Amino acid sequence: MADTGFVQKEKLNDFLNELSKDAVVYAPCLEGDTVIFKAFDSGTTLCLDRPANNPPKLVVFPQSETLFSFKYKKDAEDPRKMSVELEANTDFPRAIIFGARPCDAKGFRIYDSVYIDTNTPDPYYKGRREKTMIATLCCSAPSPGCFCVAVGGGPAHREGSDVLITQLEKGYFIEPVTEKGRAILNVPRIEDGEQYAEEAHKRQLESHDLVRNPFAEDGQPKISRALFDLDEFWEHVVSKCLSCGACTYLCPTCYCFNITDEQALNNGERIRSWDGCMFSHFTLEGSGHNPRPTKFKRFKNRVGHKFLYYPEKYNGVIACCGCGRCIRHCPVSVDISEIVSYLRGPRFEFTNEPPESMGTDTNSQEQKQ
Amino acid sequence: MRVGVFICHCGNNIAGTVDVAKVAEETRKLPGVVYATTYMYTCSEPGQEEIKKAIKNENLDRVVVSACSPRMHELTFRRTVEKAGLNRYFFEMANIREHVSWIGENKELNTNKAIEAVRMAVEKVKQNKPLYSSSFKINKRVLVIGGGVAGMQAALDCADGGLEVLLVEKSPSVGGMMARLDKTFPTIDCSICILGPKMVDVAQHDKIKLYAYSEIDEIKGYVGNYQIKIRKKATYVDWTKCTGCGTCMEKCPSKNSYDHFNFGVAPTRAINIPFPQAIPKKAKIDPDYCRQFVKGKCGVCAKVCPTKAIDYEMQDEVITEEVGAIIVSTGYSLIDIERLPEYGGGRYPDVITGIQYERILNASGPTSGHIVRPSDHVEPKTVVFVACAGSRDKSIGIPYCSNFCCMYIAKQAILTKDHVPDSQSYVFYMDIRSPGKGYDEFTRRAQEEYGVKYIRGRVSRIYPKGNKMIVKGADTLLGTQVEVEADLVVLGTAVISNSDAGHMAEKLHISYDTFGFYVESHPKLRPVETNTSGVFLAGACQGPKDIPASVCQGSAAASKVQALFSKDMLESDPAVAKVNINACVGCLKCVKTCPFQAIKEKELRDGRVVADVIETVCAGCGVCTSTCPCGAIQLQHFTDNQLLAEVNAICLT
Amino acid sequence: MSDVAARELRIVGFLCNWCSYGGADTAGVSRFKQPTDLRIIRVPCSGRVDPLFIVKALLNGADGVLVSGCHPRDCHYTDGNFYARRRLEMLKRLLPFLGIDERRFHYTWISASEGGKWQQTVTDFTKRVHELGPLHAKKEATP
Amino acid sequence: MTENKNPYLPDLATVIKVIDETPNIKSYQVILNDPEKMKMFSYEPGQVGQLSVFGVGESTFVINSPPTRMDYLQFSVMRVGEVTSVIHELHEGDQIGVRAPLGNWFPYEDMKGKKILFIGGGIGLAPLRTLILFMLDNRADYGDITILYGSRTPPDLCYKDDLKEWESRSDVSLILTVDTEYPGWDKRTGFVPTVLNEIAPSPEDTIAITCGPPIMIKFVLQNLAKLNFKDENIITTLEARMKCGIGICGRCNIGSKYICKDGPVFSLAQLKEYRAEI
Amino acid sequence: MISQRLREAIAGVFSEVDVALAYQQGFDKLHATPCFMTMPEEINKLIWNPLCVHNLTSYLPSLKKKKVAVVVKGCDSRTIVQFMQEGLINRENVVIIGIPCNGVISVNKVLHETNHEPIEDITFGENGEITVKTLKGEKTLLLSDVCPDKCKTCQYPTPIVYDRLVGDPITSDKSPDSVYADIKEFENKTLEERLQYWEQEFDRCIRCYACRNACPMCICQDSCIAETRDPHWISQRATLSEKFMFHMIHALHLAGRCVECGECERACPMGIPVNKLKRKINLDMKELFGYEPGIDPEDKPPLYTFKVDEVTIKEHKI
Repeated sequence: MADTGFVQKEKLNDFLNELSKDAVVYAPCLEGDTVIFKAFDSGTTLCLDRPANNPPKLVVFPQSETLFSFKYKKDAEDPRKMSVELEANTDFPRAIIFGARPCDAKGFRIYDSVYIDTNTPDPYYKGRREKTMIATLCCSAPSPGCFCVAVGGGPAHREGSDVLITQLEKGYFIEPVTEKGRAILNVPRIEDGEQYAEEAHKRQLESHDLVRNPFAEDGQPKISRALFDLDEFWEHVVSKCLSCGACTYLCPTCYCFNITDEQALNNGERIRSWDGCMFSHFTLEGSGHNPRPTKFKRFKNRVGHKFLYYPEKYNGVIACCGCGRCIRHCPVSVDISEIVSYLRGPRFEFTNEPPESMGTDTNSQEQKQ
Repeated sequence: MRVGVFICHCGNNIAGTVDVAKVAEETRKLPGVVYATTYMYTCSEPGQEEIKKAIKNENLDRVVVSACSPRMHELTFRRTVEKAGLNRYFFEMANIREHVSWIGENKELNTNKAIEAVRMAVEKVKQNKPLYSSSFKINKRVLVIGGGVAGMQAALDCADGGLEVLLVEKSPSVGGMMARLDKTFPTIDCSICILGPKMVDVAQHDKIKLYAYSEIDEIKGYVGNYQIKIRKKATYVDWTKCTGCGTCMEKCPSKNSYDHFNFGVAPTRAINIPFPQAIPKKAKIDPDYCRQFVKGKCGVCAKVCPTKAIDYEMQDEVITEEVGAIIVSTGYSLIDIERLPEYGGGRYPDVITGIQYERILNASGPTSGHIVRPSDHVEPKTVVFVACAGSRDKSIGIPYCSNFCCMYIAKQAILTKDHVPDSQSYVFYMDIRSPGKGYDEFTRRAQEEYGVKYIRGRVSRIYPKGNKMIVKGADTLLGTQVEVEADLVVLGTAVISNSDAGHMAEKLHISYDTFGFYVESHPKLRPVETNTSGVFLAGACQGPKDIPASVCQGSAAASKVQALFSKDMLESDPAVAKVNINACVGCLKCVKTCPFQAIKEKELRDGRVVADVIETVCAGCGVCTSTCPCGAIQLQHFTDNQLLAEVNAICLT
Repeated sequence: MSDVAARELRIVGFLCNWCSYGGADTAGVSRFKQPTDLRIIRVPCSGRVDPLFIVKALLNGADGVLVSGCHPRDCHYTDGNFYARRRLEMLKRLLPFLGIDERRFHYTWISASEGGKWQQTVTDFTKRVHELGPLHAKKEATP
Repeated sequence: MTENKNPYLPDLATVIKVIDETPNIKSYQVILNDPEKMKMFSYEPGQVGQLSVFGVGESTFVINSPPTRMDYLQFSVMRVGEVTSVIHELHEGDQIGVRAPLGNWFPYEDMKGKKILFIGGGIGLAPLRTLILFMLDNRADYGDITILYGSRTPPDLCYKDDLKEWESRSDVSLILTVDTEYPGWDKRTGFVPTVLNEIAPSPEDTIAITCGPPIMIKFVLQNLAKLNFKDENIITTLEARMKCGIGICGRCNIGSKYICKDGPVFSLAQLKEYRAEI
Repeated sequence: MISQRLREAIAGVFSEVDVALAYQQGFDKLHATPCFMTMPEEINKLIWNPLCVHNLTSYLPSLKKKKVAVVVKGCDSRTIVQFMQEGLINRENVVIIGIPCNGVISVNKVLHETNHEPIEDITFGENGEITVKTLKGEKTLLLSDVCPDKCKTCQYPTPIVYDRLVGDPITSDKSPDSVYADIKEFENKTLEERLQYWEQEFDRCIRCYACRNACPMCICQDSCIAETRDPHWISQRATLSEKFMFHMIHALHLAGRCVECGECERACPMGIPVNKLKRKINLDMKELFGYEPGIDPEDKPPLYTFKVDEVTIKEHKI
């Protein structure tokens, strides 16, 4: 069997239809002007030109899912007696994420440490993750805001992917990264990719240098703990934050969730749903006390979690994949990479000029009215 | 949670068309329900005992009774569960009688509907929270609005019971309609002779404070604590100086003023005392006719007044009073004769109304009791009375009976014969309504002893012919057309509500019916209460009624106030709005929409501004709850979660 | 029960305690026969009815919603139904924009004495909702 | 908890007894429905459990009965929010869910031979109770045991039967206080931190364990420092809004530590290291 | 140079305020971002051009206790008027620096025009022409083609309230009838089409609440009933009906209050036309009560008041 494969451009839809035969294929699809990951079928319009607005994390970690259902059973003879039955399903259908970006795929690795490599693995995540093959499309050019190379990734980074796909003139070069990924070579409509390997690998390298690295110098985020612990710093850099959940919900690595019960008469479910650390209610206690009452404290925790706490726990790995979605889609353009670059410290100058990536010559942008 | 459900057969009222056993069986399957049973009459004493027993034995913490309308028995059962140790708000009712068994014909569908109604009640009761009333002090003063016979009776009864009474009368004297009557049926005794002493009592009672020629501007507050703004209208006579001597009235050069008291039978002076027995007996100027006001010069009364009481510069004065209860006895009006074009619509001077005829009959009236017709002051020999002039006439929007016209027409016919022995009276009537004690005998006497000719039929037209009025009508008993040549026609005009009854109701927060009459709490069992606690009704403002009925209601309302005031403290209804200060964002939209100004802003210690409900002022409408975007202000017992539980019980199944 | 459910549609009624609930009681006392689809939720005042309750009901399974309060000027709480009138009219106009037939929602004023009007309203509204059919049938077909 | 178990799935359990502790605190004695599981159930003093009322949700409570008395698991619940309000409506025989044990525990091995000073306020006595009863059941292992406990008013004192017993024991010294004078109260008055200063215990060879409302903990820690207790010898338990109970859902962290998994028991030295805001 | 005059205007009031809200360049050439200036030297960061899309007044309620200078466009000024109507700000604590505006860009529309290529540079010409440079080359666009829909029908290019006006007032040359043309057009669709439309749009919602948090009139923020259990209006399930319900909550809470700044729609990362429902309600409010939000500070939002006789509301017959 060949080691790599190739799918002609015009055969891509057919190829995806083949893939759909024994798995649900999630692919970036166009809805209006929005690209979203959703189940691919004949009615959807594939869009591989740019990263999807949302990451494919929903495939393995749905926006909401049932942890278990419960049923109150009344004794037929004695209404005073009521028992509960619980039922949990951790058996999931096969799925394929087609057209994730390397940052998206890397996001799953951030999840894995928390959800799988622990003494209490999460059966839902794990169940879906094991049943999901991730076929990643290398980025040919960066999108506004992205900075994967600054957090250990890159436009052709393989971590987290089962298959790497490189878009070439005539079609898609497909190389398995994991054992699971090798299965893709057996799908009909795929041809041997060997003749395209060289061009593809060249392509993969090319785009790397186009990606910005906001962390200048050595290109690694560094955090001054003194500055990090300074409330005024956060008050200054996040005053414009609206405290919404766009950044966390679009983040391929944000994995926080909420658990709530819903019940209708005798039946109900315990539901897990996405939650975000930028929401006030996230940490709000029943008594009304809130340990993170302000958006400053919440933002500090979010940055801290990604760049301090997670690395502290998991061998220095940064819990940010640099996809740039939180920057691109932030309603007020809060830029986490900028904030982290400020955090180099040791002393934060409030009058700091913006980092180089930002326009300094604002006069040239004048609207001549 | 341990909910107990009691499903009432209501004899056959419910069980006849609802399979109550099936309802109980299905109810037992609901989570939280540990007990469900059926009972023949749950509201009966043993039925209530059954509930109490089950609360004890089954350790119930919430109760649902599925029976009749909560408007009927909610309070009954709340007391029952309270006696068994539960908070009275851990109770809900499912109405499966008025809303199910009585209106649905299919037993299967009815049963299903009843099951769902119970399910809704169970889901709601599970969301119920215990609520506790707080008690507050009562201001033991009572306001009586309207000084007619009902209002005076109420005021006197209250005052005799030791309560302080404010009696507000909008005209210059108390007495109302009864003071205008000549005699009363069926005893033919002199109206003012029996009313006069009462009027004097009102004036002299040291517990009664009379505000004559005054109106209610504003009513704020709630049962036990009302703030009233009373407008004392300008009389242009300083009543502290006026002795009621009448000199001003004699000398007043403006002799063509409209006489409100006499319903315009004859003119009066611009400064006048309405009638000899007026209480207070004080003069007042009618600025619409007074030359000093109309022309800017005159000043005769000021000159002649021996006590220098005249004050042309007098302004209305607004006084604030505080009371704990209000009796509304604002009386009635009569339909404007112009609305009856077939009877001449006011164009013919010799077609007059019953009340005008009362004044003509009255010895202290404008004609000193001599019956003369308005056009030529000649004594009429043929008098035609037309009953139901406007009453029971859907075409002009008065479908109801005016209650007392039949009786006063009989009385007036009798009196006519007394005054003018050679006269003949005719009465056109639709039905003779005389159900009171001695009433029917009275109408028979009119016919049998006084020879009054009763013609059953409607009058179709009245028109003049020479100096006579032709009254054309049908005699439905004989089946013929009748024409009577009359010297004088008296219309028993329909009783209607006061033109400002609606405004008054809005000030009082009480409801009124299509015709402007105030609505009692229950037509049979709570005839003088309104749905606003602390406000009671007496007299014809609630619907047309005669003197004995009005007096009865006056006394009844007074006794209700006495009962209310028998305690020093009142319990507030805890089903009022409550603010969750953690959720309140201080937008204060609730403050803007509250119909009762029961919400104000409050600053917390941390500087946050939140809404704050004045519990005793809140009436529990819930407008604030549906206004509040963040669900921070919740009407207790009808919270979002309670209503959502009901919605879900219907929809999510 | 299921065949019963099949014959009936889900109609939710929000009735103010003082007028319309009383009107429904009056209809009951007068034995004015009505269709059985309606389920009544008692609220103190039509002003308590947040339009969101109606939306919630329609989105979650109701085929029709009826709101009834005291006649304007006749509100037990003086102004409650005046607020209700504006809010409910707003919703009435919004529903078709969402693709929900506005005929599935009706609001009216019925006094405690108008048992006959209540009977007529329930009968007519139920009939209309039946003519429109179930709101949610389409979705059930495609789970 | 075994490797393959679904960590979100509670064990079904039955409330066997409800005890009214104070006007707003009730204790629940609970047994797992599966007798085998109940028999095998093991935990350490200080560990917590998540109680479920299915349809409403979960909330975290310390198991306040000691592992040395395994007839039932006891949890004490103060009514503050949605879940606790519903728990307060539970009756004997009602079905609930239990996920336990979760979190870490008091380092009782390290405390052997030492003098122990318990400082509790209100429902904060719950975690301390577990350890107190555990130590009393292993009395010989520990030195002097002093318990300083306070609440707002006398009716607000939890575990009144235990307090009576401890008071009567010669090997425990119990100091009770309420915030202000109260009819019939003849013991101390004053806030717990103030009383702590008054009794001024020696830090020598002593471990101080404190739990109570945040404001009390804050001042107790300050006062203990003034009394020269070392940070390592001051132990407290923390609370936060918790959901998953296994260190994933992200809300109860102090820096990289999760109260639900790495806590709730921390020494003051640890908290300082994690830069917790106390 | 409007930017320069704006800087001067802000410098002129800087000493009177605790913070000044204006715009600075964002993370790339296509984005401006709000800036909170507390120190005079920061004023140099300030920019003014068609990238300045944000409605800065959204921040005012949260800064109620502070003295704030804020840069507002005509559309943004309606928010301030609405705040005044509802008593949500202390007017005396706000210094309004008004700027007459010929329109801003829609980032999404520019990106659409450039096939979502990263923008290397963007310059704005005098007559509304925009030159965009991407890796693929240069392209000239017209502001009128890439502005948000609200600019196309803008009736208030000059702020309604302000303390200082930077630049000369502009009068609108857009027909008032055009404002709700899209709403009326949508109403030509069949009921089924409309329902389908909303179902497809709302299905994308991820309930990140960006629309809510960006909305200046969404005053509840942390207390939003989309997340509470008491009251428990909606669950956290990501089902269509729950998403639908959330958007209904949003729309109904803004009924007669929405100033149509479009921030909700701009903020939505999933491209949902969130503003449409509110604009439909506004149209009805205008027809029913002659009310337009954010125009007259003395006005009252129509759902917080009433008339005893509502001549425009007819009784409905079944």
